[in-house]
Amino acid sequence: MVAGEAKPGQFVMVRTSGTLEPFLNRPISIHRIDEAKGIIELVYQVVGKGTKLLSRISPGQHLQIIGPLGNGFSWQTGFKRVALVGGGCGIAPLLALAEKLLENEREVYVLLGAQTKEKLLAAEEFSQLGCRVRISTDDGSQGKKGFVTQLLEELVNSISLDQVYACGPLPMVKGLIKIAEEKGIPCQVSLEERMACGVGACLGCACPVRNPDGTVGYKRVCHDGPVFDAKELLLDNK
Amino acid sequence: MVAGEAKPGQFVMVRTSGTLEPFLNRPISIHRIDEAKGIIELVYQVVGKGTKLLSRISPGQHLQIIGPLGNGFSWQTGFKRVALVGGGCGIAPLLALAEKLLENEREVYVLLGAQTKEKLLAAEEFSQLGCRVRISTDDGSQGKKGFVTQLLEELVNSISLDQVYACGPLPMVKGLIKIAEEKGIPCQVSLEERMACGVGACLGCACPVRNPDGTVGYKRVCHDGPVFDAKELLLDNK
Amino acid sequence: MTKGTTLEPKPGNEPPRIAETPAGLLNSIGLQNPGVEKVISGEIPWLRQFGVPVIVNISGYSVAEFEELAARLDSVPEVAGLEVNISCPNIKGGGMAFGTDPQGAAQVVKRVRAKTRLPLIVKLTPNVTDITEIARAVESVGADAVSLINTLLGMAIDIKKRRPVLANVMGGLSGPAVKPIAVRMVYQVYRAVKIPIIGMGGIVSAEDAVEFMLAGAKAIAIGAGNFIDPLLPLKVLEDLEDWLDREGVKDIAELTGQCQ
Amino acid sequence: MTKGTTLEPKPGNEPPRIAETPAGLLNSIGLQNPGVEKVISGEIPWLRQFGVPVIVNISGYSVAEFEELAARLDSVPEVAGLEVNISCPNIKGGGMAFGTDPQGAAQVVKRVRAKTRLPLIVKLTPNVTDITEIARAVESVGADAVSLINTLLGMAIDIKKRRPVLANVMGGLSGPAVKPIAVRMVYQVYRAVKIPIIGMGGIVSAEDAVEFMLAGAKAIAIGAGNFIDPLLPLKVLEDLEDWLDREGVKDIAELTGQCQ
Ligand SMILES: Cc1cc2nc3c(=O)[nH]c(=O)nc-3n(C[C@H](O)[C@H](O)[C@H](O)COP(=O)(O)OP(=O)(O)OC[C@H]3O[C@@H](n4cnc5c(N)ncnc54)[C@H](O)[C@@H]3O)c2cc1C
Ligand SMILES: Cc1cc2nc3c(=O)[nH]c(=O)nc-3n(C[C@H](O)[C@H](O)[C@H](O)COP(=O)(O)OP(=O)(O)OC[C@H]3O[C@@H](n4cnc5c(N)ncnc54)[C@H](O)[C@@H]3O)c2cc1C
Ligand SMILES: Cc1cc2nc3c(=O)[nH]c(=O)nc-3n(C[C@H](O)[C@H](O)[C@H](O)COP(=O)(O)O)c2cc1C
Ligand SMILES: Cc1cc2nc3c(=O)[nH]c(=O)nc-3n(C[C@H](O)[C@H](O)[C@H](O)COP(=O)(O)O)c2cc1C
Ligand code: FES
Ligand code: FES
Repeated sequence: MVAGEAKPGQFVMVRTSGTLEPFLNRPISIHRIDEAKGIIELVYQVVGKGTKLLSRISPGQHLQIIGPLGNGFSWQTGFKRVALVGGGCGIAPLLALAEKLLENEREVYVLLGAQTKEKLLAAEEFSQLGCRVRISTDDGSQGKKGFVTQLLEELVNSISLDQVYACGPLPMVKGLIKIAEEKGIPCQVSLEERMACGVGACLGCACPVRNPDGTVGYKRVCHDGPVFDAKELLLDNK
Repeated sequence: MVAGEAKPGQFVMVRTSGTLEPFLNRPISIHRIDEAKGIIELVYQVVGKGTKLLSRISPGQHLQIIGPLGNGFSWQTGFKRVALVGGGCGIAPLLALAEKLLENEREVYVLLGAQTKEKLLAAEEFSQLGCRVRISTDDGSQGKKGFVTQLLEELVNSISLDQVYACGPLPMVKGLIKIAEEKGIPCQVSLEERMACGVGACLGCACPVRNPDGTVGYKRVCHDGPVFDAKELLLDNK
Repeated sequence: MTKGTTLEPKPGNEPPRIAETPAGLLNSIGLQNPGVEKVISGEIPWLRQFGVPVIVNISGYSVAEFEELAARLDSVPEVAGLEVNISCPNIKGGGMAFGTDPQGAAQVVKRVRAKTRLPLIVKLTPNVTDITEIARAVESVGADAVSLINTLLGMAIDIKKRRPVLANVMGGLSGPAVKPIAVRMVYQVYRAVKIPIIGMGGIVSAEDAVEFMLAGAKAIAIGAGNFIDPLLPLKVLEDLEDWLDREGVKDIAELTGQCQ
Repeated sequence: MTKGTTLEPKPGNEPPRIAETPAGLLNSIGLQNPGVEKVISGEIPWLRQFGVPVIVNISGYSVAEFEELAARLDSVPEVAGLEVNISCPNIKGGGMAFGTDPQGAAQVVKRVRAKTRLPLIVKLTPNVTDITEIARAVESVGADAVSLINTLLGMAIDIKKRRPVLANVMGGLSGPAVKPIAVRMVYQVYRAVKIPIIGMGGIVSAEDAVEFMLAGAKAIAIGAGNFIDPLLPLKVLEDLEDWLDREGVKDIAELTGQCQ
């Protein structure tokens, strides 16, 4: 059901326990979509109690999820060359995107960053799809030592891109937006914010944006996002 | 560890989840003690969310328990003939007691009551130990149709007993106390009360008693009980 | 029931606006809304399609604002009632300040009452020493019902950053964690006033709903429970019907206040 | 710290006295205690063996009772301080009634102050509109410290029996559920008074303890957390030391009030 409707960049809200604690569902991106089999894959990192509980469920156990939610990434038929840039678990939603983009013979560059080799997600899968994968790790244990922003800097200096897609920790995303902006490359970013409902009802996941009329306001990461055009975002205070 | 120290009639406080909900530990009687192997067995009925969570743990999974707690049943070397009367999950602690009592060639009558045959606990085990087992079920699906109080009534009218041990729902326990009192048979009962700490600290599990000096007061079911001499209890308002 | 509506458009508070807490959450949305004019021209016509009575939840920073809101909404045919929110902990100066003082509460309700013939539900805050005092005060000046409880003022601290989790420092606590407080207040208010009570605070199941009704509520509402599952209200309704059948209760109204 | 001590022996409330709630519990123990004379002759000498300072938590039904309790305990050499409990929700007439009114609270503390040279900790109730008012009132009449929060008044209903779960109808809510309220109150009181704060309410981990200290507590206490594990306080202490090491905090006192 979810798989049939899901688009890359969307997410699901996952209930991590059968009790009232933890109380809120956890937003997790759709990592891979297999429409034929009706399967979606999720990838997550254990950071707190919700993800810890998730990691303890046994194979075959049912999970309550709500989704697919959010808007997802978008692309135009004219796009030839795009870069997908992901850091940490921000890599998760990019695989489904890469699969979609490759359906139309595009050149897909994938720049992945992680703290260490062990924490690097899905590099193999991107290569197998036919993406041009470049890697950086904070400690140099795989690929280039340093941040993934440097990989994008190098890429935009060597070739021209139609679009950058970015997902990851906020400082990284801000860095990527700056690089893309300087070269005038359109950039879509997927944001994270604490969520309660995940469906646009509670106004909990506010993100400051510049409205088309120039005024400033808030959009909902869960419903108006999580993917935003970098141009509308006001991330300076964050 | 627990097995080495445990006495029949004692209980443990079991943590049913790894989260803050349900918040309190659950009191469960020690059903069987295998000192040699260092094992205690627990038997429980699923009634609410704590026991439901318990029923979902997988074999081999560790549980946090505190115990053994409480005072346990007591007996005198002179006792020849005793009756153990249990209803519902009140049967649970009686098996460990039967095993102990039989170490000294006593005649142990075991009267078991349950709503239906399916809900009847441990009847086989008592028989195998060599107890004289009599059964009643509310619906007559096994043994005599009716309440276990009737079985005790019949027993005390046919033979003399040195001691009655009772455990089960309050109305049943009150009935049993009355029967034993009429015949002048000493009676020990194991009580249930809502508990928070289980170790005597919070004064949450109060039970009204008559003090030796004639005054009325409260004792702690978890620490001064759960086993009480029927004579000291004031169950009338309950 | 609409979200909190104010006279002017309100951007709401800065994010983060949500902090999870044991069996509950803190929120500091800060009444983000497009202002009463847009609610009248945009949201209310849209709500009409569902064919349910529209109750508008109104918040003001001054008594005059409450009056003005009531006056404007009084003439909107789709509006079936007003919920006067004198209990929002997330806005400075206004909101909760009115709801924590019997005189202040009565003043707001009295002046709103004079501006509208619409039924008035007054939403009470639990952040008070004696909620029955406030309930009696608003009853005496013409409230048609009270709803309780709004959120409890709370706070969470990010110990790594040594900063409040919420950008707004404090927020409103709701969810199952507060249920015992809400049930107690409904029980107390039921004994203090004659007008009906709408009960809320931590309801996530039909059993919870029954608990509020036995305490004294005539109707119930679900806030945070929607975050477990957006379809929870429907599930609770279904389970409630099953429960009534099982217990042989013919009319749900029999339950109200039946806790002895 | 002893349990609540009163002038006369108190049998406590009827059972059931405990009701579990989401991430917390309600209790209505009702100050069961043998009375101050037995505490002096029996419990205090027994506590001496542990070599820790004994603080006696005192509760009275009238100001005179509080005075009398203070006077008697003043001359007991083992007693290192008194905690004046003006916030127990579980006894009628006395207890919380004093703690919900700044004048009442100040009166009790002033009169107790006159009867003893012992350090006075005043335990505050969260069941008030503005806890800073009460804190300031007791500081101004000589309290040496405040401890907060006591339990929140709550209630649970057994829907099968249509009766309150607790025989005493209402009880005091504590445990993790109330932590956001407790942290908020510590934060507010820290900004209102100069005397030290002992923080409590839902602490079950070292992280929780740090949260209270950052909010403004100089010391913390654990109530309901003991019910998860009677050794929890020791575990929290150990984890706290590890945490301080990891974060490079040399002196735990640095944390107090450091939430910006
Ligand atoms: C749209 C979206 C997609 C995401 N996709 C993925 C993914 O595919 N894989 C993955 O590993 N992680 C993903 N995350 C992050 C993931 O939601 C958090 O790691 C997770 O919620 C942490 O929960 P916890 O209970 O383990 O941590 P805790 O710190 O105990 O959580 C406490 C509260 O904070 C919230 N929270 C904590 N961290 C985050 C965060 N980074 N973003 C939003 N809320 C947070 C939790 O949801 C919860 O409400 C995504 C986040 C968003 C918003
Ligand atoms: C000393 C003692 C020994 C026990 N031994 C056994 C046993 O061996 N096997 C068994 O199946 N049951 C036993 N019980 C009963 C068992 O503790 C309850 O069935 C269990 O606590 C229910 O928890 P729950 O979460 O499933 O139910 P819920 O109704 O969700 O529990 C809510 C709260 O009420 C308390 N509670 C509910 N029922 C009881 C009860 N009957 N007695 C005390 N507290 C209760 C729970 O502990 C919890 O705090 C014993 C009780 C006591 C006091
Ligand atoms: C995210 C969120 C937003 C809320 N906004 C409003 C509001 O605008 N007006 C209002 O009267 N109450 C508001 N409330 C309070 C709820 O209506 C309700 O009174 C409270 O949350 C307790 O119920 P619950 O535990 O079911 O959430 C809000 C609650 C939450 C969680
Ligand atoms: C079972 C129980 C008994 C309590 N008895 C007292 C008491 O006698 N005197 C007192 O000042 N506080 C008493 N309290 C309140 C606690 O000291 C504490 O203020 C409150 O429970 C909040 O902390 P917690 O969430 O860690 O339990 C009691 C709390 C519980 C749960
Ligand atoms: S999480 Fe509720 S609006 Fe986004
Ligand atoms: S449960 Fe705490 S004293 Fe018995």
